[in-house]
Amino acid sequence: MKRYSAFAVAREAFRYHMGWERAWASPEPKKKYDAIIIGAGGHGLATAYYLGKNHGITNVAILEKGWLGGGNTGRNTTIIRSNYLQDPSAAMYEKSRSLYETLSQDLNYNIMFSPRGVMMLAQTQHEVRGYTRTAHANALQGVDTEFISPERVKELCPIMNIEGPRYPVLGALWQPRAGTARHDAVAWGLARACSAMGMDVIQKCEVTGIRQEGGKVSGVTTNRGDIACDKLGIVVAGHSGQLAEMAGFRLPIESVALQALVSEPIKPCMDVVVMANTVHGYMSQSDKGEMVIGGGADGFNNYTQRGSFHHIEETVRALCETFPVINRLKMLRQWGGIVDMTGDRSPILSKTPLGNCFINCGWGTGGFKATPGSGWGFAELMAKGQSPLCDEFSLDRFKEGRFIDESVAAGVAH
Amino acid sequence: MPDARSALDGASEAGFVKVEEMGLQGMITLRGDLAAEELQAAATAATGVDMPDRTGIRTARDGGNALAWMAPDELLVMVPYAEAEERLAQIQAALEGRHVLAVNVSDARALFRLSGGPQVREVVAKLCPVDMAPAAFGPGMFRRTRLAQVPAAFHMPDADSMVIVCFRSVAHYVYKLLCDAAATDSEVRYHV
Amino acid sequence: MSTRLAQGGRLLTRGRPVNFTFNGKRLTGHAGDTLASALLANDQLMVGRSFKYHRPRGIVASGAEEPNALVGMGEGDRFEPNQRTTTTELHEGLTCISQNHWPSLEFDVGAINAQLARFLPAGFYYKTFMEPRPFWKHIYEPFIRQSAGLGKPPKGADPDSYEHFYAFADVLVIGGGVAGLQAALAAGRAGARVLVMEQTPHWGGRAPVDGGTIEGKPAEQFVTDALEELTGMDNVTLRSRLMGAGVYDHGYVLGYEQVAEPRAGQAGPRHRLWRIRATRVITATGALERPLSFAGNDVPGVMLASAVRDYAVNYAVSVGDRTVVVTNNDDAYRTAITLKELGLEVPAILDARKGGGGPLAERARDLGIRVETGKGVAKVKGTRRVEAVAICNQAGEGAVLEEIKCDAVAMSGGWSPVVHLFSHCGGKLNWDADQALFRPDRDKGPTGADGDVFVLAAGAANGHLDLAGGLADAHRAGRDAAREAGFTAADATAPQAEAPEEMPLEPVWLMPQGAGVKLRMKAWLDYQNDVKVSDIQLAAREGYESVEHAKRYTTLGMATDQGKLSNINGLAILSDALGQPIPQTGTTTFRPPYTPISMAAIAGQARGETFQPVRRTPMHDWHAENGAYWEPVGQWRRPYCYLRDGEGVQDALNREITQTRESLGLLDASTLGKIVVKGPDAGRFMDMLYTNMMSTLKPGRCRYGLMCSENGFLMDDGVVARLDEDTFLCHTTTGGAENVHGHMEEWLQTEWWDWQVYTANVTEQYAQIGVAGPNSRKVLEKLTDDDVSAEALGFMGWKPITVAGIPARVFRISFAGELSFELAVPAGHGRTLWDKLMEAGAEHGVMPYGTEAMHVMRAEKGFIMIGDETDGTVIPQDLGLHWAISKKKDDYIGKRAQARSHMTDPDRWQLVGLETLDGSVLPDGAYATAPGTNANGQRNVQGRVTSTYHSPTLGRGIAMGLVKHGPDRMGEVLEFPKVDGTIVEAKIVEPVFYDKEGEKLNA
Amino acid sequence: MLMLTCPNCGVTGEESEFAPGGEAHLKRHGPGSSDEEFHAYLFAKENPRGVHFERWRHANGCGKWFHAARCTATLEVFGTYSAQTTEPPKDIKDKISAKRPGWSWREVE
Repeated sequence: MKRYSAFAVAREAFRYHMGWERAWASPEPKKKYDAIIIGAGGHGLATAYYLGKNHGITNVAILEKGWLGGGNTGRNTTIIRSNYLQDPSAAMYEKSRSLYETLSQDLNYNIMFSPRGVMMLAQTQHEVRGYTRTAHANALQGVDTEFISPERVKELCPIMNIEGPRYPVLGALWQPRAGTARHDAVAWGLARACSAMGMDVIQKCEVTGIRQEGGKVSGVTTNRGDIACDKLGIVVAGHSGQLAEMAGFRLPIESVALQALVSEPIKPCMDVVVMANTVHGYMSQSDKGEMVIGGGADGFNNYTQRGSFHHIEETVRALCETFPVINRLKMLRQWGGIVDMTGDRSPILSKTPLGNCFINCGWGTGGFKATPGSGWGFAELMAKGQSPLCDEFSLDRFKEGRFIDESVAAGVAH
Repeated sequence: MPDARSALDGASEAGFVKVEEMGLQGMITLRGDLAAEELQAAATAATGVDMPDRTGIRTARDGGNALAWMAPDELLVMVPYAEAEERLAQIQAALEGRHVLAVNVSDARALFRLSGGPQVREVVAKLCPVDMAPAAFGPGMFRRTRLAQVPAAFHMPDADSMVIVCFRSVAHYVYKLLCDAAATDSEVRYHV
Repeated sequence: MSTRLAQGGRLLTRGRPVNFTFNGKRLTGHAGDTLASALLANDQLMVGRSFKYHRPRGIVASGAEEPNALVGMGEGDRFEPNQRTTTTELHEGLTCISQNHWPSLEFDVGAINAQLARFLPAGFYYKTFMEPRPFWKHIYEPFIRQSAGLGKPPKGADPDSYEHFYAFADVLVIGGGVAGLQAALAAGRAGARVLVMEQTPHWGGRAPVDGGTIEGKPAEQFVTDALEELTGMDNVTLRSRLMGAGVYDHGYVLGYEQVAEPRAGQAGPRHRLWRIRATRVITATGALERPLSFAGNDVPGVMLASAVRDYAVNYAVSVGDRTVVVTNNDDAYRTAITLKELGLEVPAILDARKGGGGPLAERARDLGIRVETGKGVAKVKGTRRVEAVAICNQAGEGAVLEEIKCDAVAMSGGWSPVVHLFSHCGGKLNWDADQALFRPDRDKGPTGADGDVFVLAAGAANGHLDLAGGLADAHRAGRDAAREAGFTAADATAPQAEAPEEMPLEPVWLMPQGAGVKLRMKAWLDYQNDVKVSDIQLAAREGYESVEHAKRYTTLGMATDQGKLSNINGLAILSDALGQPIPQTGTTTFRPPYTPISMAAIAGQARGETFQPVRRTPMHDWHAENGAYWEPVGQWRRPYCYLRDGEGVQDALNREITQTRESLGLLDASTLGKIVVKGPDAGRFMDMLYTNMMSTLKPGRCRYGLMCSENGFLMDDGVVARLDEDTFLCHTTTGGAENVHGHMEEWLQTEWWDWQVYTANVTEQYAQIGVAGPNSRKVLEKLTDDDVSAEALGFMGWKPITVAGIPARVFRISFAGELSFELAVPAGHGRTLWDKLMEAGAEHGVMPYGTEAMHVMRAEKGFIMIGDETDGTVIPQDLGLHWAISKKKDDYIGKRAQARSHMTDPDRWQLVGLETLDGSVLPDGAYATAPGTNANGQRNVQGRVTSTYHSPTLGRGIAMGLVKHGPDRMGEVLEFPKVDGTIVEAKIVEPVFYDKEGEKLNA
Repeated sequence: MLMLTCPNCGVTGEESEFAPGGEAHLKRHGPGSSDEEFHAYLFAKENPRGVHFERWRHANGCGKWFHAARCTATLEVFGTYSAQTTEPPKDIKDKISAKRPGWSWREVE
């Protein structure tokens, strides 16, 4: 892999950029791999990356039915934060956030992690109490957050109306090292790094069956032939139910549409990410200048990647009220993705009833921020059969009533 | 007994249609088997109007008495406010021993009248996801739906006016929305 | 130069000058101008700078597809960035400024990027700016952000108003060109309810500019006749300035209407968002012309051939004195002919096709225009405006044959149907290789609720670019739509149209075909985002082979025009680079809206007071007038406390609590949910709903009950009163009324539908007032003749009484732990009763108290609060509420869930009281630490604070919390770190701090 | 934005008048059921990409629950019917079978 650098760009400029090599190879599938990951989204690629980097397993194929990063990786609102309440969540997301800090350097691909700070507004007394609790929990979890005053909120985000008539801002939970990253770049950078380690990223390869022998996985059937493997990781947000069915088990998951939108680009006017859960909306400004806005999820099962417009309305009116200047901005584009919601809205990173088959799913509305952490933990789980980051996120927890419920902190959206 | 007060004390505002809070209306929720003769008899006796069709309303000429179809097992019995308790007692007496529920809900709601012409339809069409074309909705129909962000119901006493029913606690919100929707220079001219 | 012609302009009203300013310059246009046409009439060719290289940008198009000519418009609170000049109607006093430059449009420091363009290819930022790491946040990113973005942010709150409108139609026709009008005629004549939407202020679309005849009459006459007939139909509505913004599932269409422009002094809402439901949608949205990719195709003065024609015919604007036309099809000849006939010079038509054109080419030659076939543009000379074009053989590598002086270039690379609306909701497209365009697949359109296709494309939007074919297609679409919506179409044929025959287009994706890299680096695909042919080729070379990868890597088509001009050209370049046919590469997904729509229009009326409903109790105004400091609870707003002059919140709390404990306080409890449950099976049902045994409750008595979800967690609590043998009245929490009522109905309707139970939510029927304190009985007795003595109305009893002349129910229940009565009266009497109680209680110093005083007082009593002690993860067993969980019942909702292993785990945290050793108030939400850390390095914890207050009654901090094995650890001291790391020590105690024997509330 | 017809009041309204309520035809498992059964009842939903039977409440309307048969991949609504049933009525099943050849109602356990 040729290293990327300003020097390399300058060098290439003189030959009109004709010398750049492919970012990732386009190989034909081999007959057998030590491990196969189904799904070349951020989580699948990160799993492969850490299988190689941390566990020395590089005979790996990542199978993607469409194009890599084409699912929720490329559809989310790119927020990265770890100010979660429950210990297992905080551990996972903080691990992930800390990996993001150096991911550009690790991958030699600028994923533009921007630790600009994330604030979650408290707009009712109930929320103040919820976020104060989170701040206490975070302090013991090693997550750097603080509860800040309305004045400080205004200072950090001058375009916010903190004295709105309906829900004045009473404070915010502030995580200064949270932020955003360029979502596509995360997938591309990981794919390039996996490819460089000799792994096969195989696009347009759809898994149609999971083969098993003696209660253990033996390989997959695809539109490009059968491929054998010792271990299998299923990492296919939005399609987890279908893959689980192929493997012969059912998941505590329902798939729904989640929407987002961006405005036209404007010059920088907002340097932080703001989440307002009482009114259901969150917003940040991308490096391109677009206001990136996250909407709500439909309440019914849906695989169309299209949501209902009334969720867009709800979100936009909330943000117009919170940020009056956006009234005269225009919505440029809206889109939807399919998210897997589990029974407690927390993810599943788990062994499955099928031996050597592992599943990573159920990230709901909040998967992007977990990308490297999820890959780190899931790779460990696949390699060793056990991982402290993943242990609490097992499939069994639903049966035992051992939920990881993040909504307790004042109805927090992810 | 001191006088009861309606939610907005009869507030009104005129735009391209007039919006007014109507004051107090006696209302009884009557749940039971709507096909049962006894129930029908009790409801019609209390109001002097016939049973409404599904999603319909029957209104007495004076306007104070009406029966509105709320659900397959629910009627809204409208009577003069001052007589609500007495009529309720009548209904309960008539249906003694039957499995029904009748409660006075006269104070639970607010009513608004829109008047001034067929353009009252357009005020509703700005707020409710309902086809307000004359061919789709007209007098005698009673539509329960969503008005902006709250549940509401409406009917047309005649071709030029509209009555809107909502919960009392959101009367102010609904009134403000109706006044905005009826503001001068905001006619849509789609239905008229 | 670009100038206004003395004559003509079919959309202008001459003699009505309109004054406006551009970058402070005073300019004048005519009524009927767009801002773009007025700028051009004033020779303002350059109107902005591009996104990345800050290249000079001029107007390219005449409609919604314009990528360049975006300006900041208006002033103060009405300032609005990124306004498209080509779709903005000029009005008197309009002010606008160009964008994305500093310090000025003419001299822009950012233009240095253009000099460095070679170093800034697609995706360069993914390869750079990584070292040293902190520089990204502090140096690189701020710099990139500052140079990106387009317009300036708006400044204040928008003073204008916006609204929504719901409309329904059998057939919705989007597009008011001749195809749309013909489709509307066909559907309207069949009797369907038709709505026709046109985004511009004008009907007829391109046809009046492009010429041709319909039924032997000029196209313009057809438009006039069609409008007359349609206007005469009661079942048809025509709306201009209403854009079809998006098509969604089940026939839902979003329309965006420009209603009034308050900046221009017009009254009314500024925008209206139409939410339309249509049985069938016809997209007669026309087609957009494609640019040609040659070096320098972004220089101001290079324009779409159709736009040059539009400006000349519609607005009497000549974009240049000498216009070179470059094309791969016959249509662009119309531009040359039009210009020539207006007396303007057309030095040459460069037709990339070897064989050249048909009758239109003949006509051009007849007019004396030089026509060169097989030729193209090697390069455009000039930076801020066109000075000349260098011509070359299309088949070559760009060797310059000749330079032609000119000040405008009219280009045409063919046309692409506007398939956006057809595609928004899943409609599939086919590649039409003959015409080199994507067109809708009739059989694979978006499907509706019934599974049938509900969008039909018509006319040019369906790939029928010729007048006759387009009209015939629209006629068919109108009839089909009406028939599919249940109407019988009259037997009529499509009008006959005639227009000059056209020779087929030859696809030209790069000009010249063999252009070298230096030319390709100057051949723009996406003008706004500065994506060039070389960028797409680079993406393909680096493996970004999927069209979505290439788009995202280069940002092609992601600018505010969403690739209306660039997508197909980019796709073709990508396909070529990958050596595969275009359909194999596929298209990107089209997303709503068609062109950007204002956020304010989406919000509609929901702003300020009507942003969200505020639920008000009958005493709301009294609270507001008496210093209420509000707390939102659900949609209600309740007084948190009542602030008197100069008082802080804690002062007010202390005062309210002390007064209530010592004498008399009033609480507006109207927001509590009240649900009647009645029927022969009501008792049985209540036993399933509540963990307690409710069926044994006696009429006249009340019982506190707990309600769990089927998943076992505590969801609500409240006092249940038995009204009579088969009627219960259930009180719920403030936020819980609708949920609980829904929960009851859900179980009754979907599980136990054979049980005879009816419910009614009567929350709003009653105003409810808590009268609490040692003097509460005295004040109540002043207002009633009924017996409310301890003997006649004991604790947890209720009875009907008349109070202040008002029929009421009085409940002897208490949350504050004092002697207390809750009075429920019809809401219409609530305020009266409140006033009477205030009056009668004056001698006892009566005061209202708010929610926080209530919370403190209940905590002093050790009563739990839903939402404080519970958070959705807590079961009643955690809270020491075993007494409220019936052991005799086989079942209740949540019982099975509570038997799961984790729910019965003895290590679950349990409710206790907590007292700080120093008397301070424990921090809200603090956790009690345990030794060591867990496997993830997090500090171990063994409990947490759920409620914590200063108790004025006890003069110290009190708290409740959940602690591992808590009830077995009375007297033990726990450590609670504050967020700053300092530690507060607290002792585990019983959770009841006040009146442990309950003497007060039993009084 | 779906359109649904409430079979209880006959009103056809847009999705915002209704509230979704998850998978239909679940058998309640109460005290005495196994952990597996209870888990299946509460959490292990079908979540098919295709034909789905689900519950809706006409919340901003007559307030009644009903069932809908809907395709989650195309959003086609095959029909709505009474909530007081333990399996879809025959006409709905027939309609789905006609439109989705090969489809069959789940095995009764």
